[in-house]
Amino acid sequence: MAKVDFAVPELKEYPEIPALKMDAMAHSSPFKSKPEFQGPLGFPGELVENWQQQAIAKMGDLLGKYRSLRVYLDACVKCGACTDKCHYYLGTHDPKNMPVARQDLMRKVYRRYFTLAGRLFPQLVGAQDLTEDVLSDWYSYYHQCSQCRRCSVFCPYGIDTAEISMAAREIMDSIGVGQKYCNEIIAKVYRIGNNLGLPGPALIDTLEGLEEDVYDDTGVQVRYPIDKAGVDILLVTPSADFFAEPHVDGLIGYGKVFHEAGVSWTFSSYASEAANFGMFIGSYDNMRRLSQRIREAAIKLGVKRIVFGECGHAWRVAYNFLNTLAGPWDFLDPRYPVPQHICEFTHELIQQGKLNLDKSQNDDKVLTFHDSCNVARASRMGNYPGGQFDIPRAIIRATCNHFYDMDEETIRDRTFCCGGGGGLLTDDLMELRVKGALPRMEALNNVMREKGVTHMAAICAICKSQFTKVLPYYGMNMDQIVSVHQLVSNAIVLTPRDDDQDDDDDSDD
Amino acid sequence: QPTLAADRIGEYVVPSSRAAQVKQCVEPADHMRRYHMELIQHQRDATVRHGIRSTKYSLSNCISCHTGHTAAGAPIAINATGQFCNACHAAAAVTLNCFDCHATIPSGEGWNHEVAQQLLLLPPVSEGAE
Amino acid sequence: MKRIVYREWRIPPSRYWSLLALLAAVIGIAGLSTLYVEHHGHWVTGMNNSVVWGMPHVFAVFLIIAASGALNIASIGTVFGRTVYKPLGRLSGLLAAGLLVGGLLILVLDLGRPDRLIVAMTTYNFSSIFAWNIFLYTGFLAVVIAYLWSMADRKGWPYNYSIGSFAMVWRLALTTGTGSIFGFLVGRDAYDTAILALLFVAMSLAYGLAIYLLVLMFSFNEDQRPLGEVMLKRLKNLLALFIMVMLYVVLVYHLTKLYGAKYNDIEHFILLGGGVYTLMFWFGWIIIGSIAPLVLLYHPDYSQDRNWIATACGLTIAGGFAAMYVVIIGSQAFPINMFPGKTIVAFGAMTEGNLIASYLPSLPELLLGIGGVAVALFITAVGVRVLQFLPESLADNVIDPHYKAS
Amino acid sequence: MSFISSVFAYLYYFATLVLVVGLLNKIVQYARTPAPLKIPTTPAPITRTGVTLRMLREVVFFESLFRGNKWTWLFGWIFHFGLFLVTLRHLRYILEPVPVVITMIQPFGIYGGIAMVVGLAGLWARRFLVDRVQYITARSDHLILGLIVTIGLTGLFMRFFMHTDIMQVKAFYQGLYHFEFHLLPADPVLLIHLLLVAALLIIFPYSKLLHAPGLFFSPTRNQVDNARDQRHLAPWARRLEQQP
Amino acid sequence: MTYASHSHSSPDAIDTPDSIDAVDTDRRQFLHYAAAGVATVALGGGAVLTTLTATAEPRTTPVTSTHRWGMLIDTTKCAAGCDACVTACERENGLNLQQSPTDDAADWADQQSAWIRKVTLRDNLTGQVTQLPLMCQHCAEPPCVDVCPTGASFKRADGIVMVDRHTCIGCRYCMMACPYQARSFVHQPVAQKLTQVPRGKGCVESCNLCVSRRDDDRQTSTACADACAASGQGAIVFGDLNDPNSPLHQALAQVNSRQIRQELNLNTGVRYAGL
Ligand code: HEC
Ligand code: HEC
Ligand code: HEC
Ligand code: HEM
Ligand code: HEM
Ligand code: SF4
Ligand code: SF4
Ligand code: SF4
Ligand code: SF4
Ligand code: SF4
Ligand code: SF4
Repeated sequence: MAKVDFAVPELKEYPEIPALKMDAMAHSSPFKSKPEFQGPLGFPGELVENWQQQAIAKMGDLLGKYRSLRVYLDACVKCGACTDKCHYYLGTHDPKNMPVARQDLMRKVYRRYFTLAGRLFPQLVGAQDLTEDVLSDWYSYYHQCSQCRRCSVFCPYGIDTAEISMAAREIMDSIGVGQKYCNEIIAKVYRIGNNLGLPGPALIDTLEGLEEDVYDDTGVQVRYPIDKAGVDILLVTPSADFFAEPHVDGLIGYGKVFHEAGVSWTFSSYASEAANFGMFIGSYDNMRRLSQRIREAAIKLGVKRIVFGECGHAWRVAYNFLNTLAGPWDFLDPRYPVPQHICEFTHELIQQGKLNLDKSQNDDKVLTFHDSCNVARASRMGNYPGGQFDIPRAIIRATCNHFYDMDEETIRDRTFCCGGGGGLLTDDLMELRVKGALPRMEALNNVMREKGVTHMAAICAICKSQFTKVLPYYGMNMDQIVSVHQLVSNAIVLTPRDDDQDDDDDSDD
Repeated sequence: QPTLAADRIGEYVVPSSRAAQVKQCVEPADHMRRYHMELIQHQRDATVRHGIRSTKYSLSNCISCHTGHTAAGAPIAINATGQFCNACHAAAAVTLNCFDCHATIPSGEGWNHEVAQQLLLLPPVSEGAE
Repeated sequence: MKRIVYREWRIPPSRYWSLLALLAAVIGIAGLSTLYVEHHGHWVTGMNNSVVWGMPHVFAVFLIIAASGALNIASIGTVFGRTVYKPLGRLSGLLAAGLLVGGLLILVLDLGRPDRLIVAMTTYNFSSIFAWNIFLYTGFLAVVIAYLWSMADRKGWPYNYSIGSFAMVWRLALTTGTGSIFGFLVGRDAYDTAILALLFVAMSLAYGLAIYLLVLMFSFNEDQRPLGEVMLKRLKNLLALFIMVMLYVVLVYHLTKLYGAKYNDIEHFILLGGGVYTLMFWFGWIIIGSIAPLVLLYHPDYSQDRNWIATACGLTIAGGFAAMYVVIIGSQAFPINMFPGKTIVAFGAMTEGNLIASYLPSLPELLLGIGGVAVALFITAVGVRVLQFLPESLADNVIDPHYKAS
Repeated sequence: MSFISSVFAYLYYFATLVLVVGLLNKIVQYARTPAPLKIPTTPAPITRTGVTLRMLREVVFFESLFRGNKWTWLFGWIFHFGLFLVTLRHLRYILEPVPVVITMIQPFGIYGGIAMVVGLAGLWARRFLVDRVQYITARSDHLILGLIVTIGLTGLFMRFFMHTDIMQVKAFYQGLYHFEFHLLPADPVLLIHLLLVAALLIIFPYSKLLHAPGLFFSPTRNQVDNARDQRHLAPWARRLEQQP
Repeated sequence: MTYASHSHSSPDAIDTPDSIDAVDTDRRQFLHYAAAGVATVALGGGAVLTTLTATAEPRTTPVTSTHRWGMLIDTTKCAAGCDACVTACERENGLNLQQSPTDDAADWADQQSAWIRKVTLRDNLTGQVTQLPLMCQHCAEPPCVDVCPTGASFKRADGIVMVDRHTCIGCRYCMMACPYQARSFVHQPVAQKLTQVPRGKGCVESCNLCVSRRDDDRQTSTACADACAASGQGAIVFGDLNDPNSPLHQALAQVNSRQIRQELNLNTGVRYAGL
């Protein structure tokens, strides 16, 4: 891997809107996907012969299928409100990382081929043919968008650059220009069941190990069942939860919560992945195929409810798309929303007083919370708008004594992406990831200095992985990032059960 | 085939007003249409501030000349619906507050009124004759 | 120094919208009553050719001087360098702007011809203190906005001190100007003294702060933000100080008036024989509006209790209205002393025994005045919700880094 | 003069046609294009009424823009509000009888005209002064701003300096309803004003001015956040579902 | 512009029974003066083609400070129970067309417009009762003009203080400022008005020395003065303070007169004798 040398940006006390630095990130683009990863997703292996026509045709196809694309390519007035909102622009200073400029990469092609003005007066309206240079720009800059939707919040028309970069990626895929990281992973899910390519037996191993660890720690037998049919709940969680730090601490927490709730539950080795990378490449088909695995698993295991673990993008697909892609869910228990977030589950228990939480267990930490972008801006928890902000915070407050929010401009729906979302969590984009994390790092740095914050909790696998990687670049510690359910796990006072001594007999009703 | 319709200046002059019998306004009607507000505004300041009571652009004079009359010869308020001022202003969505204060028919004593008196003595113009 | 973190006011939407709806309803009613007055003419109010300024002016003048007083908090922070007051600056500016707009709106809507507002904005008579006041008021708004900008935008920080000082000068000019509206009326005995301007400055400090404190306590309470004892104690003591200053100026005012023999009659009227006005003066302004709050603010127990502090603020404000009523209406009700040594037996339609002009506020004018208050609060409520005016916390350890819990 | 009047008459028929057909075409296109997935930008309202309110706030107050950029918001809002008032005021030329509200709004329309130009000036200045905005500005952006500013300035010029014969202008437009061609006043300023307005009407459906209808069709703003309660399926996605 | 107060004649002169004659003299002088005035003013403005006034023309040139209009009111002549001047003013200016919008007579008394008031005074020491009409004093240094924010209150070059009701916003500050309570606010819509005296709701008005008469050189007096003379009292003498030959000037020379609230130094155009 060719390591690029780059300067880690300096953390400032107040966010600054940088001056433009032309083409600062033109060199940044991820590895291209190989034919063997393209095939299983239904994409051509490499750049097709008549790629221009095909790309335009695909674009026309998408324009007819997605109102978002159609409207957003027309509606932008170049007001500039979004220009300083993207963390990649703030971190890299590259003007093409301003959301509107990113859209314009596609808009100029759209204008050229699909609008009267662009056909007649290309210069006047900034229309341009789809040339190789343009394609290379596309590849580069549409892979510098983490689809975090921060730009959409501030755009007067809600123009969502994520929609456009998804479309761009789909168009590129359709002519054989795919991104290695995403496509390889999707192929892996199709083959094995999860992003990390952990086969069933490996999972079982890991989970048994966890059960022992927890037992050693607490003296209480907490179960982490997998592929157990006839239980109430199917827990779908990002595969990182199975072994990476700090993810796995969260997973331990889920188990403890279920244990306390006294419900029966299971993982599925077939649907052992919550994340759905089909969204990143904007492919409805692939997103649907991935989602269907969950449906199949739920039917096969005969569960009554589906709960998702801590993962931002996964939760977006689950909350907003699952019903569309893999519904209807009429065979599940209608008393519960489908799916539910583990935080919703835990929060409800806390409210009902069913969890015995000892806050002092987290007294070694002063916490803040990172709203993961897809949870904050593309989904919800609970039964009112904004529940996704309050519920995780409520859980944190219930599990620890010291909590401070970061700057208001950098949290809730204005939260900054961790810098690694949208299929960019790959080492070949390290420079982008580090620079893109700048706004979040600044806000974190400020609360660390002013409020003495030591740890940042998150509910997204990508955020956690990204921060573990990136924090050290900014002189912080990789273990400053924690899972929310890790806090729960620490604080929870487990109730011993009869079967604690009795390893194998779990007689659930 | 649409044709260019003739556009008549002076079409708003009320037939039963004295103006109907006079050939011209105090300025060419085309100019009056565009600038009457400025003329009377200017006159207004001249009168109030400097005591100039010339009648050429005076509002009372406009009213004297442009008020319509009933068949019986009684003057009709100039801002009444369809009357001279109102006909245009309703169409042009202009609201005047002039007539909060200014008499809408010539009335009262004094030299202004003498002008009005003389106008009143004129035989009312029969309706429709134009 | 620690950064002060400001946050939008985030009380639950239902509460927020009900608050706005309530204020909007009050404003709406005021709007309707204004239309009513404009349609019928001012005969439906209590005002007449003797008492030409009534309830609307009581409210308007009160709000305008309170606006100046509300900005005083920001001045203390910026100009006098009392950093403890800095976090209060933004709200102070917002409240000042709101109060001023509320007051001006009342004034404008009470005009005989509000439709000619544009005339007032475009033709000026520069010998009129009133015309200067139009500049002072609109300028005040501009200055406050610049001031807020210099407090909120980092680019503005370097200018904060200069803008702040300018704002303070402007503020004093504004209150002085408002006082002079009355002070320059040589024809009326109750006015005609420069001390009136001073009195207005003193009143503005007290009333502005009282309103500020109430708003601060309410908004912090609703949003569950910490408002520490240290801050509250400072503000409370400041309020007490301002009330005493005001009392002192009132004393001086009446002493100077009593000194000049020609003012004996009006002094007698206000202080002794003026019926409702005397009552308003002693009971409203002095006892309820000054002494009682002072007692509360210095009482060893009551002064520790937030409810009593709020009550003190409320009383001060009530006293303020009484004060305005006495100053504005009382002084007009007393007949002009045109013929020294002679008693007016008949004055046109007014005949003997009826020479004290009658004035009874009517409902529409009262509603208009209340509407102005609602406008001020409405602006404030919207402002704190959409922009970052309120500091996140005024807890003792936040405002004072050296604070130690004892 | 009668020649010019005829030219304008035909021009306005044409411009109106382009505007109406072009705009309808776009609106139908937007309405027909499905939004296959639920993508409201959250926190989004969870009821239809809530969405209507959100949309209303966006249209009336430019809420998102307010959060996004205060200066742009300020000028943008001043411009649009001014434009709105001016448009209402202009209804007097094309409506007979003139509704009472339109009559009452007249004086405000003039301030609206001034505000509109001030707002545009601010917006235009930004295109030169802010490097980011300069970067994203195309020639057409300047052109549209220039067009509207000129319309505004000629209008104001007529209002304050060179009055035109409004009755005749009105007669001209009233005449167009019945294919009667009336004369336009022979005022160059008026003719420029009207010419540019016609240009504006023509480019409307083919330019970024589509933001006005576009906003109403923006899925991130007009969708209800109820994905878990109601299955949302686009027609083409349903077809996908039927072929296994 | 200043001029000395005249105090040549003794106060007793005022009470002499031949004061009626004095009025007659005044009248004659008035007429004489008027004739001269008409003769000296050019009859310009022939440009108006619709002119219907065949004889003298109203003024076509701006007023100048050549004149300063004023009055002398001899309170000793003002009769108890008489209010002819008030009635005349009301008729002249259409104030008699005012209609009470309210049933409350006391309220209406306070709210209706009064350009001139009949005032009765009793001396605190002697108990002597004095009658006088009180209207705008046409101050040379008018406080009402100083305070008016829009400049609607103004002083014409010929000394008449009046309100330009096109720019008056109805703020009533001038009423606060006037030391004589000479101004009225129109509290109700005006249904009937005279062509010559437009007046309407929401503006302030006051005596304007019958201004439209002033701009017509055929007119030499005010309605109130005429009425007082006609009633036989002749307590009001109207004229030009600047013209040493004017009857007003001569009358001032004969009686001891003063300004009301002289201490304010407003240099009023209306002077009172016998006060
Ligand atoms: C001698 C009587 C007379 C007086 C006085 C007079 N006008 Fe006219 N006015 C006329 C006549 C006659 C016409 C029609 C002229 C024509 O048809 O060319 C007219 C036409 C007009 C028109 C154009 C109406 C139309 O239908 O096009 C306006 C506007 C107008 N007058 C306003 C005024 C104003 C304002 C004043 C006062 C300053 C005034 N007039 C004074 C006689 C008069
Ligand atoms: C509140 C009352 C009021 C309103 C409203 C008003 N005027 Fe007047 N106007 C007056 C008075 C009073 C005079 C007479 C002043 C005088 O006699 O010196 C006058 C005089 C005039 C004169 C000079 C006298 C004449 O007859 O020519 C003109 C012209 C005039 N006004 C025009 C207008 C116009 C135009 C409007 C409406 C836009 C208007 N006025 C609205 C009160 C008013
Ligand atoms: C030919 C039609 C016509 C007639 C007749 C007419 N007006 Fe107008 N007037 C207009 C138009 C059109 C305007 C509005 C111009 C504008 O809105 O810019 C106007 C405006 C005015 C204004 C200015 C109003 C304002 O608020 O700016 C005054 C004053 C006025 N007219 C007085 C009169 C009077 C008085 C008469 C009757 C004697 C009269 N007009 C008759 C067409 C007419
Ligand atoms: C529903 C109605 C409309 C809404 C909600 C709306 C909203 C907006 C918003 C939020 C902006 C961005 C901020 C700005 O730059 O001002 C904008 C820009 C703009 N709008 Fe509108 N608009 C509407 C109608 C119109 C119409 C009818 C026009 C036509 C004349 C128009 C012309 C413009 C122009 C020219 C700009 C770009 C300004 C620039 O270049 O900076 N808008 N609009
Ligand atoms: C059918 C189309 C239009 C017609 C017939 C028209 C006509 C006119 C006329 C006659 C005036 C002069 C008003 C006066 O003298 O009082 C005017 C003013 C004005 N026009 Fe237009 N106009 C049209 C469209 C527009 C549009 C689309 C805009 C803005 C984008 C606009 C902006 C203005 C402005 C700002 C003024 C000055 C303020 C005012 O008087 O309202 N006009 N217009
Ligand atoms: S979606 Fe996020 S990453 Fe993409 S352009 Fe917008 S702000 Fe930048
Ligand atoms: S905020 Fe929206 S309309 Fe404005 S430039 Fe960005 S994408 Fe375009
Ligand atoms: S008319 Fe003459 S006598 Fe009668 S009240 Fe008037 S001034 Fe006095
Ligand atoms: S008497 Fe009053 S209204 Fe008259 S000029 Fe003097 S101050 Fe003005
Ligand atoms: S009421 Fe009219 S004349 Fe009097 S001060 Fe106000 S604006 Fe001037
Ligand atoms: S001078 Fe004329 S206006 Fe003045 S009081 Fe006498 S009659 Fe009335």
